[in-house]
Amino acid sequence: MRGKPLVAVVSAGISKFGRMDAYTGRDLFLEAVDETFNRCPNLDPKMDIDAVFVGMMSEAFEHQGHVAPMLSHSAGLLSAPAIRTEVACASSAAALRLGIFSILSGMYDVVLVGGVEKMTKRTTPEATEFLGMAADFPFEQWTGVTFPGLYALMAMAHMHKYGTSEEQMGLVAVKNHHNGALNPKAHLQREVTLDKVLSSRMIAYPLKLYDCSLISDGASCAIITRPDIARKFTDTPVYIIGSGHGSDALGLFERDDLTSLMATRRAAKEAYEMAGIEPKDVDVAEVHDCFTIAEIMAYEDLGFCKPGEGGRFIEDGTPMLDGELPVNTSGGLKAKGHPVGATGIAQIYEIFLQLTGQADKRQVDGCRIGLAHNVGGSGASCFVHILRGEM
Amino acid sequence: MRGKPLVAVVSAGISKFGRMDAYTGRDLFLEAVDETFNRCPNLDPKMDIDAVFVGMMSEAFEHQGHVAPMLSHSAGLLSAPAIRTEVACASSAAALRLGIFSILSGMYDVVLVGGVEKMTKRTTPEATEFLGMAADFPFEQWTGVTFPGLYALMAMAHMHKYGTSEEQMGLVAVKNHHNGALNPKAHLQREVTLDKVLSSRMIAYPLKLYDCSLISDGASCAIITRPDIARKFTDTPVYIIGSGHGSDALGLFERDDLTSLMATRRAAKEAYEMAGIEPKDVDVAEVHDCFTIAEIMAYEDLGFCKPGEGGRFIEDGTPMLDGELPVNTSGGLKAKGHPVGATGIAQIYEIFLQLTGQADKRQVDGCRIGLAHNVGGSGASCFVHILRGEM
Amino acid sequence: MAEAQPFTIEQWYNFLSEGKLMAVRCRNCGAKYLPPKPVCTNCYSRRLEWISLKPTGRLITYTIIHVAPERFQQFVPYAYGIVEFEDGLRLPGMIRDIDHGEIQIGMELELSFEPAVEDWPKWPRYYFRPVKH
Amino acid sequence: MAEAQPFTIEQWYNFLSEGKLMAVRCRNCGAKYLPPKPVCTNCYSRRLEWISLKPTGRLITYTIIHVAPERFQQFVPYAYGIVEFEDGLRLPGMIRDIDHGEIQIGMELELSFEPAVEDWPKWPRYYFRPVKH
Ligand SMILES: [Zn+2]
Ligand SMILES: [Zn+2]
Repeated sequence: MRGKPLVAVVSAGISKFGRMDAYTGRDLFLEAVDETFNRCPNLDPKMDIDAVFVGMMSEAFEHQGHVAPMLSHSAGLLSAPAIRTEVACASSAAALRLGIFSILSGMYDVVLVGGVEKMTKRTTPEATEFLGMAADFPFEQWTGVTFPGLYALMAMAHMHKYGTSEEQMGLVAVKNHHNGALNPKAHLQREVTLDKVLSSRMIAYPLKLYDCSLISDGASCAIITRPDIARKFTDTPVYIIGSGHGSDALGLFERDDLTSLMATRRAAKEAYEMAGIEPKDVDVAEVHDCFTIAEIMAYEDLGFCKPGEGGRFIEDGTPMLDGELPVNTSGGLKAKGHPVGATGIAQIYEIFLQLTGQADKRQVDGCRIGLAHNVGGSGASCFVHILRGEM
Repeated sequence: MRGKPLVAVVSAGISKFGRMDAYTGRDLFLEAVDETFNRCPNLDPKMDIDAVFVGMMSEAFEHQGHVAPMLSHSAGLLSAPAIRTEVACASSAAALRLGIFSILSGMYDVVLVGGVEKMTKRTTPEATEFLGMAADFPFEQWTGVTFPGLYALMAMAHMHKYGTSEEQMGLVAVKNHHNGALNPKAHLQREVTLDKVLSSRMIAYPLKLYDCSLISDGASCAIITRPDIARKFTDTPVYIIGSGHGSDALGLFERDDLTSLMATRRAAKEAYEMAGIEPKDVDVAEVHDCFTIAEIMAYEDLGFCKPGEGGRFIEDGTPMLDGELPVNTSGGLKAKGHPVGATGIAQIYEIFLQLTGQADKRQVDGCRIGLAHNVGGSGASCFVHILRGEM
Repeated sequence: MAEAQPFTIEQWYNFLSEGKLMAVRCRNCGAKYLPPKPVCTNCYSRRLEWISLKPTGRLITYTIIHVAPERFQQFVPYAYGIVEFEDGLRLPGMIRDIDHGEIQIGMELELSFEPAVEDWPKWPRYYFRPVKH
Repeated sequence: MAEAQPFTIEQWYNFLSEGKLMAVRCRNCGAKYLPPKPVCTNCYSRRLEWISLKPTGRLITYTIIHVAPERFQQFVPYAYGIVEFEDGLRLPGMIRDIDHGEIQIGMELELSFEPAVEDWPKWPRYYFRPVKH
C-alpha cells in the first residue's frame, strides 16, 4: 500500500558535532540518547525500548569493535539486545532500515536506532587511512587512492561529460555553510564566500578543502515505533513512508557510469515507489554531501533535476534555504560535520525537526514531505528514506 | 504462535576452513556461496535473491571495511542490496536474525545470509591484537587483557565456585577433535588425547593451547526464504522456529556473575519460548566453544544441565557424538576452526546437514530439533537459533 | 556539554594521572558509575558529581597471561585480575609486584598510578599490587 | 579449491610480480573478470582459465592527489586514474613519469610492474605511465 506509514519517528537527538575533546564515542552516544529521551518524556527507556541498532563505520578510530552492546549498556538499556550495522558512511541509515524491518516483522514495537563516530582524536593521516578502509583494498587502497581522490575521479568524469564547473561545486559549499551557520549543533557555524572555497588548498584536483566534508566527532539517535502506538509517546509523530536501499560494486573502476551513483538511483526508486510520491513532492531534503560533487550527483540521481543538470540546479538557487526545494538545511556533512557512523540518523534528526516545526532559524515553512539520502563510501551503498509530517 | 516456522533454510554452504593461503576473504565467500548454489539448483541467484546480510568481525585483518556490497557484487548479486552486521564473533548469527526479520517484515522473500573472516595471513600477535578489539578498550584492552585471558577469568571463577576441573575442560577439546576428524571441511581433522590437551602450552592459566579455538580462514552462507515458498527451492527445507538475542555489558568487570553468560540465558529464553520447546527437546546442538570453558558454560546457560554441572555433563558423555545430546558434531570452533565472522552461519550449515541427513560420518540418527548458539566476544552478545527438520 | 570536568572516560583518566581513583555519583538517585558516564542511566538525571574511591579492593578472579599482543609482550607471563572496590565498583588490570603463586581470589590489592603515555590515547596506565601494611 | 593457479586475487598478484597482466575467462560462457574470481558469477561455472591482457589501455578519468595516507606521502602530489584495457576491463592506479599538465582523458597508458613488498600483504605494486612508442 503506497504511502502507508512503515514506522513512526517519535523522538530524535544528536550530540554537538565537532571536535569534542573530552568525549569518547560512548559518551557522545549518551549525549544523543539523552536529547532523544528528553524530547520524549512519555517514553520509559528501560521498559519501552525493545532493541537497539547502531551504525558505526570503523573500529580503528577508538580501537573498539563490538560497540553495539557497549553503547546499549552505557545508555542504560541493558535488556535491549543490540546489533551494529556497517556500510561505511551509510552505517546508521542501515541501522534505521533494519530497525524498520524489525518493527514490521512484529518482533519489536519500539526500537532505538543511532550512530556514532569519534574521529578527531586521531591525526589527519590516520583519519585518511581509516576512512580509506571503506574503499576496495586490493586495487584501490593498495594503489594509493583516497576518498577525496575517488570523488575527484567522479567530478572529473562529470565535468568532462556535462561541463560541470568548479564554481558550481563551490556554490554547494557556500549554501551548506550558510545553513550550518544557523545550526547550533553544527561543527562549523560560519559562512564562506565562493572566492574562499575556490582559493582553498587543493586536496584532490578538482576538489579543494572547502569541497570536502569535515572530520568530526558526533552521535545521533532516534526512536521508531509501530505507527499505531506512536501517539502514546508524542503528539507530533513523523512517519517514515518509504525506505530504499541500493548496492553497487565496491571498486569505482568496476562501475559502468562514473557520473552517477546506481546505488542512489536504486534506493530512490524503491523509496519513492513505496511512499507513492515523486521527486517534485519533496519539500525538504538532507543529501549526502561528503564532497560538493556528491551533492550535485545527488540532485540528479534523486530526480530533483535531469542527469547533467545538477550544476545548473544549484546555480538557479532551487536548493537554497529560501529556494523551492531546500537541501541540507542542517548545513549538511559539509558544515554540520560528518562523524560518519552518525550521519544517516543525524539526517533523520534534521528532517524530524523540520517536519515538526522545530528547526528554528533554518525552519522551512509548511514542509510536509522530507527525504534523507545517505551514501556509503564512494557509492557502493545508498539508503533513501522518505518521511511525512502531519502539519 | 509457538513453533511456527519463521523462515525456511533451503540451502547452505561453507568454504574449507583452515589456512587458505591462496584466498582473500571475497574469494572464500564465493566458495561458500558456490556450494550453497550447487546444493539448490532450483534457485536462480540473480532473479530470486532479494538481499544479502553478511557478518564479519574485523576490518583489520584485510584492511577492508564496507565489505557487504563487495561480497555481494563479487558473488554476482549486484542487484541485491547488502548490509554487514558486526557483533564480534556472533556477527553472522546477527546477519541471520536480521535476515529473518527482513523476511517476516514482508520486504523480502529470499535472502542470502553469510559470514567471512580471513585471519591467517596475519601474524599471531596481530591476530591477538585484532581479536582483542572486541573487548572494552578503555579498561580491558588498555590494561593488557586478551581474549583467552577473559575466558580464563571466567574459568577461574567457575572452578572456584563449582569445582570445575582442567580435566573436564580438556574433555571438551577431546570430544570436539574427535568430531572434527570426521569433517572434511574442518581446519584440524585429527583426534587428540586428554593427556595432550592437559600438557599443551599455557595460553592464559588455566587455559592451554588445546583449550582454545583455532585462528582460521573461512566463509559461510545460507539461503532463507518465506516458509510457504520453500518447496519451490528444495524438497527438504529446514525451518527456523526460534530466534533469540541477548546483550550484556561489554566489560567482563561490569557483570555481576562471572560463571554464566546472561546474554546466552536471555537469548535461549527467547528462542525456546518462540519455538515452544524445552532444552530436553534438542536433538543436536552447535555451541560456541571459542574456549573449552565456554562450552561448559553453554551446557548450563542453554539449560542442558543445571548451573555448575557442566563439567559433569561432559564427563558423563551426554554431549558425545554417540551420547544423548551430541554437541558440536562439526568439531566446533575448537577443531572445525573459528573464522569469527563465518562461525554463526557455519553452525547453521552443520545443523542444516544434520537435519537433512547429509552429515555423513558424523550424522546423528533421527535428529529433528537442532540448536545453534553463537557468542560475541567475552559474552556481551549471544544468539540462539532453533531449527526443525522434517524427518 | 561544557563542564570543566565532564563526567567522561577522558576525564576519569585525567584524574588517574593526578593519582586519583574517581567514580561518578548521581545526586538525584544516588547511583554510582565506574566507568563514569555523563548522564545517570538509572534515573536519566544530569545532576552528577565526581567522588573519590579508596584505591584498595578485593580480588574477584584472576589469570596468568602467557600470550599477549605486541605492546604487552615485555610483561609475559603476567597476572591479570578483576578487583572490587567499595560499593561493588570494579576495575580489571594487571597484578604486579607479587609471586604468581601467592595470588588468591579474595586477597586485598591496591591500585598503582602510572604516568600518561605520549601517543594515542594519551592516557595513563594503572595496575594492582599487594597492599603494603 | 586445490588448483595450482587458483583464480583468486592472491594468484593475480603472483602473476603481476612475474610481469604478467592477467584476467579470468569463463570457458563456459565467455565472461571475463578483472578482478579475478574462483567461480564465474555470470553462469556459475568453475570451468575457468587465466588469460593474459595487453598491458596498455585508455585513461577514463583522473585526479591529482595532494593529501594522502602516510605510506603514499612521499609521492604527493601524484596523479591517479582509471585505465580501461581490452574488453572493457579496468584497473585504477597512479600515473607516473608524466607532467601532470599533459594528462588527458582518453590518452593511452601502459602498466608498469614493480617488485613485491616484504610485509603484509606481500603483493607487488603497479602504476601507469605513458606508452613509449
Ligand atoms: Zn540518577
Ligand atoms: Zn560463465
